[in-house]
Amino acid sequence: MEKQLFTDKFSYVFGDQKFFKKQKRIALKNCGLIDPENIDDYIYAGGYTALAKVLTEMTPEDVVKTVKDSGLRGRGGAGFPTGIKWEATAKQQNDEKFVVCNADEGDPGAFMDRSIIEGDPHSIVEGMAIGAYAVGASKGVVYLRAEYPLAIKRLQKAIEDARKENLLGNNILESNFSFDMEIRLGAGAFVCGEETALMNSIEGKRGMPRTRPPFPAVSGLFAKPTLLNNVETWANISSIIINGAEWFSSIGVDKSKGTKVFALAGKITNTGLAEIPMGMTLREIIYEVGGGIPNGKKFKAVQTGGPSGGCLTESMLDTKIDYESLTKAGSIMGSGGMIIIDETACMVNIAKFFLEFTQSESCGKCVPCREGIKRMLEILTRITDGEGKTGDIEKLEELGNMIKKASLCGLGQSAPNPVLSTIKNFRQEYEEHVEQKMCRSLVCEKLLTYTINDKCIGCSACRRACPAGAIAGLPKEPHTIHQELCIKCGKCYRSCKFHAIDKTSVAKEQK
Amino acid sequence: MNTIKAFINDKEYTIDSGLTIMQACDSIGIKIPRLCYHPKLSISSGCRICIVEVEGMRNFVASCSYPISEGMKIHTNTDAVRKARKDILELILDNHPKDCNACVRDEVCELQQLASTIGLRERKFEGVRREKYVDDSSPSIVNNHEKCILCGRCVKVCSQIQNISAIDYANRGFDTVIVPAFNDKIANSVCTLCGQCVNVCPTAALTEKNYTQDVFALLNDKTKIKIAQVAPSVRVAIGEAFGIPAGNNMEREIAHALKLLGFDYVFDSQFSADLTIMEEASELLERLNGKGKLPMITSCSSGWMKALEQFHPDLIDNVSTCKSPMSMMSSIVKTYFADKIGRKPSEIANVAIMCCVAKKYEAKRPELAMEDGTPATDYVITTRELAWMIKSAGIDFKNLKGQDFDAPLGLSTGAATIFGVTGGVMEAAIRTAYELATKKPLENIDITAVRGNEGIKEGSIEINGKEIRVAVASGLGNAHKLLEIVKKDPERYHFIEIMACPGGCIGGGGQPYSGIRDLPFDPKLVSERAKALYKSDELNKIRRSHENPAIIKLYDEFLGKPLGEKSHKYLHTHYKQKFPKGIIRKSKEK
Amino acid sequence: MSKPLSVLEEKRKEAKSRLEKNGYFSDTKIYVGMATCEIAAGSVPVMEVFQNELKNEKNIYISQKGCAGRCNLEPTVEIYQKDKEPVKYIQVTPEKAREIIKKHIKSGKIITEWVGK
Amino acid sequence: MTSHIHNQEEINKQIKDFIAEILKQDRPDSHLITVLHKAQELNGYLSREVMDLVSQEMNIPTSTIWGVATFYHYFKLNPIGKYNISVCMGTACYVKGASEILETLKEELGIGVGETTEDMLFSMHEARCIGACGLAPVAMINDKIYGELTPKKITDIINKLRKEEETK
Repeated sequence: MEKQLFTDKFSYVFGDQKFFKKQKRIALKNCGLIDPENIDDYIYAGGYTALAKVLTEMTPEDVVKTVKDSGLRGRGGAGFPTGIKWEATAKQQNDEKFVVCNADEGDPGAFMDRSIIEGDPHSIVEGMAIGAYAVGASKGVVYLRAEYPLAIKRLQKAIEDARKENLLGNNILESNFSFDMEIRLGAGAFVCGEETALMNSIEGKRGMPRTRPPFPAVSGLFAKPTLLNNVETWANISSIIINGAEWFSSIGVDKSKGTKVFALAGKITNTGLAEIPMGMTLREIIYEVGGGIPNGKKFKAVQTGGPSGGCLTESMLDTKIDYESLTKAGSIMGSGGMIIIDETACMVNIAKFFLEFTQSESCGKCVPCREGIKRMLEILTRITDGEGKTGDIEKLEELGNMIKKASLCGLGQSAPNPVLSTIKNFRQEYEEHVEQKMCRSLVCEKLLTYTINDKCIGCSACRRACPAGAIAGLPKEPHTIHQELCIKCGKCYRSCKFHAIDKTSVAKEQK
Repeated sequence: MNTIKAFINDKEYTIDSGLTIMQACDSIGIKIPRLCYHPKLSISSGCRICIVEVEGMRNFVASCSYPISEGMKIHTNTDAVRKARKDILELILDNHPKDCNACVRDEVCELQQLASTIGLRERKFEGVRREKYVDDSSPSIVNNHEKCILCGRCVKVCSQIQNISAIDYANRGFDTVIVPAFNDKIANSVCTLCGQCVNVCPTAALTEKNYTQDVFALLNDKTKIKIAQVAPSVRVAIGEAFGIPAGNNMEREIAHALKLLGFDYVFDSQFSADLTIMEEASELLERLNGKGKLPMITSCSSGWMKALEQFHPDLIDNVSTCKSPMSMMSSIVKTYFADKIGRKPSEIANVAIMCCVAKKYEAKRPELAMEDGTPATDYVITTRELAWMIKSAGIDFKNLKGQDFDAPLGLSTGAATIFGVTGGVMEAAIRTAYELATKKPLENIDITAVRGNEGIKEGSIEINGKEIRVAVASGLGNAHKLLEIVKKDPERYHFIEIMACPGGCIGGGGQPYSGIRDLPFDPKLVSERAKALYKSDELNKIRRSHENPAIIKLYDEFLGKPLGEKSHKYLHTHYKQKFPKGIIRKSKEK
Repeated sequence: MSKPLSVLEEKRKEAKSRLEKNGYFSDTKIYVGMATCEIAAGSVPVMEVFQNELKNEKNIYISQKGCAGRCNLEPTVEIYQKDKEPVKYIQVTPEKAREIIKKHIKSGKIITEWVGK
Repeated sequence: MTSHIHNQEEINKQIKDFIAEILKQDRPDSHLITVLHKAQELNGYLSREVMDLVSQEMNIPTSTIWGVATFYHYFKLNPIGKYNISVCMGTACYVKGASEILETLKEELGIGVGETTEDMLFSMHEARCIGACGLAPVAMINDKIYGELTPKKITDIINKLRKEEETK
């Protein structure tokens, strides 16, 4: 097969030069180009060649070596070298081993896994079959979110079709290798994206993480050696086998090879999925692939890595996208969520949003995460409610740093990141909230003052909406808000159809 | 055994390989603070109190689960670790009531002790707390959610040791609670009230239902004759609550203390244990002769009886109809003894001091009530509760002269003493059954096959040329395992003893918190208690129940003969299936 | 032994002939985005329009496809015609679909204002 | 009412049959979540009776089942309304005003998150990202996704559904 790749095909098919030209599509190579429910389409496009190739001309050791040499790292979040996992699992002596696909895509705002399974499900089946061959597993499990009914349906069909074509099952393609797989559904728990929690969930238990060691490669699913990779990682495998380790490692930078799919969301012109080669800068992806910030607003921050990640500022836009650089800048690669935040957003509020998420998703097993994140959230809530006290920011830092170092699993170990990184980069905004009771972005309702401007036509909608009876005015005459009665609920603002209510936030006198 | 070299706090040590960091540190005399860890239960590493620093690792490491390896450099006491432990403990305490002085576990609380060890001196965080919710639906166990720190020991002991799974974690994150299925009350659950969860709980989240105030009130009631009875295993454990080393038999001090508390008569449940043996051995012989189902299973453990009704209703006919020694005593006191002192049963109040919380439930079983419907046993208090009452009444327990139990229901044999330990009922029953059946003395009355700490034991004895096969299980998890075998092979055994608590009554759910500096329900401790009971048996001149002169007299004067009409009326009972039906998880094969 | 590869080659031939039978190699191919996001944006009725209005046409192949990643432009429809550059229509509605059939498919006139750049 | 009872028997039978198939496989306990999904699909939510049935059929203690059912958001322990509204609270939606949508719904329906209106018409839940970020903010009502919502748009949708019900 030709090494000249898929990307050109995308800009050819879709036009959209700006969006596609800088991308390099490996994991998404078929997404949007083939019929995902037709195995013939996949096979005709070159599918399953990689599987046939390893079964024909490669030993399991060759396959492990290729993956190792390629420099591929886990695309689910932590970025652990994939080949090392494969090697460790292959090394185990056991009559039963598993390969598992983590498709419990949980980061709010990331949906590349869904897109891959919906657009190219056979790439996962093929990748896992190759992995199983390499490590000596005969069973595979895809742990898939129940909230993705279409992905479930398509993957199920792909598995059944592959069985019919003897691409799964006994003696695949008339070789000695036998492998089959099944789908297990998640049930809505973010923590199940953590590999040990995920395995507990597959075992039918509460999705609470296990302590490590033992690592899954030694004792994983049903206490058997288990190779666990995420969807995007598995989707890279067939291309690596076809094109070779050298080809893959020629893409990207230093310790981060290949590409990464990002879900661009938030205040950005081109929302969507983009697969970019490692080493591209944040600026390139935001302003070129993503088309910049819409509505003439100013860029404020970019949040990467989902609820485990951090917020990076304007001055960091030339950071290269690779595991090490992002970590150094104070965020993480994570699973590839990229939320662009413009000047209308309050960073304290953003941090609170992420912390609310992790707090409600904490499994409750370990104390730092269960109790500590709750306390952090309480502190953040009082800060955004205008009740912050001097010393609160320091308490957030103390708790945050302890939780990072003492929690049992990755969820707790990374949950404080959005708070810590916003404190680091936007400390002044925090201080304004705490000391001056002010939210410059006009987001934190309790810190706002609502006033009625001269656009008011006296329709009384706001007066009726106000639960505190704080608005007075005769019909058809401009109304006024009695500040001492106002409880800052914002209902008047939402009820006004004439833009007659202004929100302001000014520094209060320091106490 | 292989060894490795590792550095702990900058000193090099040679350590057995295969240990966790915590075990390794224990072995060199450094006890890392810990909370959720329990050596008999699976490790969850949830509390994070036992964290240490390991060079080269980004995060702290939970020492309870992390294996030590060659060349590892471990620091157990750095500023960072100490500070993090303090923060973690504070987070636990922030979600816990601040009413230590008003708490039943004041001074015997592991959490309180830990706070002192860690040196928590300021409180920085605070915030909302778990909702107040007290489940006191059962007569035995109270679950106070507010005090729960979610360490999970109770869940594990209930599922891993007892295989009952009455409680589990529900909800998640900050809303996590430990509850019976469907948030039901304990009384409506499959809980057998064995109280092992109480034993392992580090706080007052799970406690026995406390009846000490009722008993104090009773003792001040001049209209009642107040009668106490004391279970065998109470006497070898209560000392621990007063700082006396485990393994001392304090029966004379207990009898003395109870008198000082105001009881009119202090009797011994060992007397009724002898009585139980008379009835049970006779019942066994009857069944061996074809009257009734085999194998016969003992019925003196109240937790086991509730487990029978909910988990093994198909075995109800196999269980001896004998009441427990406690209930036999209460029954005899309110009939035979009441007659003797010329009082009406209603004028008498029975207080049983037991090692057990399930006995509180047994006392309230309607089928054990007197003819007028009042309970035979008015109150049951645990060893712990009695210890507190003694302290509260200002009695100098350690320095008491001691006195005997009152006659006639205070006299007992060595066979009765060993009721408190797993295998003891079996051993006592064999001693009597053999001699009743063969009319010959049993040569060696120490039946060692049924002694020892193993969860399941078996043995056999020849009676009149017939091999009688027996088995003993302690801990309900082991009981389930044994009964699984019995259900597959009903002929395998003739007689089975089952005790709900691991180790038997000495490991009961009402025993003193076994020294908060050590571990609750420490296996070593249980064997110390057992040794003390066997020693008392050995020292007793009479070691066969049927040789107890007071028992012989009781039959002469009142009961007639074992299994006679009066025995049936006062000493036997019946059981029936109860719901919800329990599920026994199959023991993992392969 | 080159077995698995040759077995797969056979399968590929079979796949091709099945595709051929289903009209895969028609002169006009229409791909409608049918991922969750596309469906959320309204691609199901768009698909129905193409299927219903073109069901009697020969030499036209209609297929679903996954998401190419351009969320804010969905639903998208690509039209491939022999010897011509593919055309991508964005934010297609059933009404637009009917127009596309009328003007583009049947009369060869690309509706440039609906084409994504 | 008899039809209801009959229906429940039918549901129970289907659950039992489903479990019987599961029990033939390796490690049947591991299928608990699969079974609960099926039970919820058939019964609408996980009632106590249904969980009891699963417990007896699979030989798994009820406390374990309760622990699992309460751990996962997906399992509903109470009957839900005819229209089950999931407001996406993913980051993209949040940044684009999902909380305003949620507030509007709370006011409009008079219920909180996880609750159902008295007329059993609407239930409201927060959802994790449902993967329609391009249309943020979005909400899902039963299987249908509504995108680019505004407070007014969501109010209109609710009123439309109410009207449909009235005319039925």
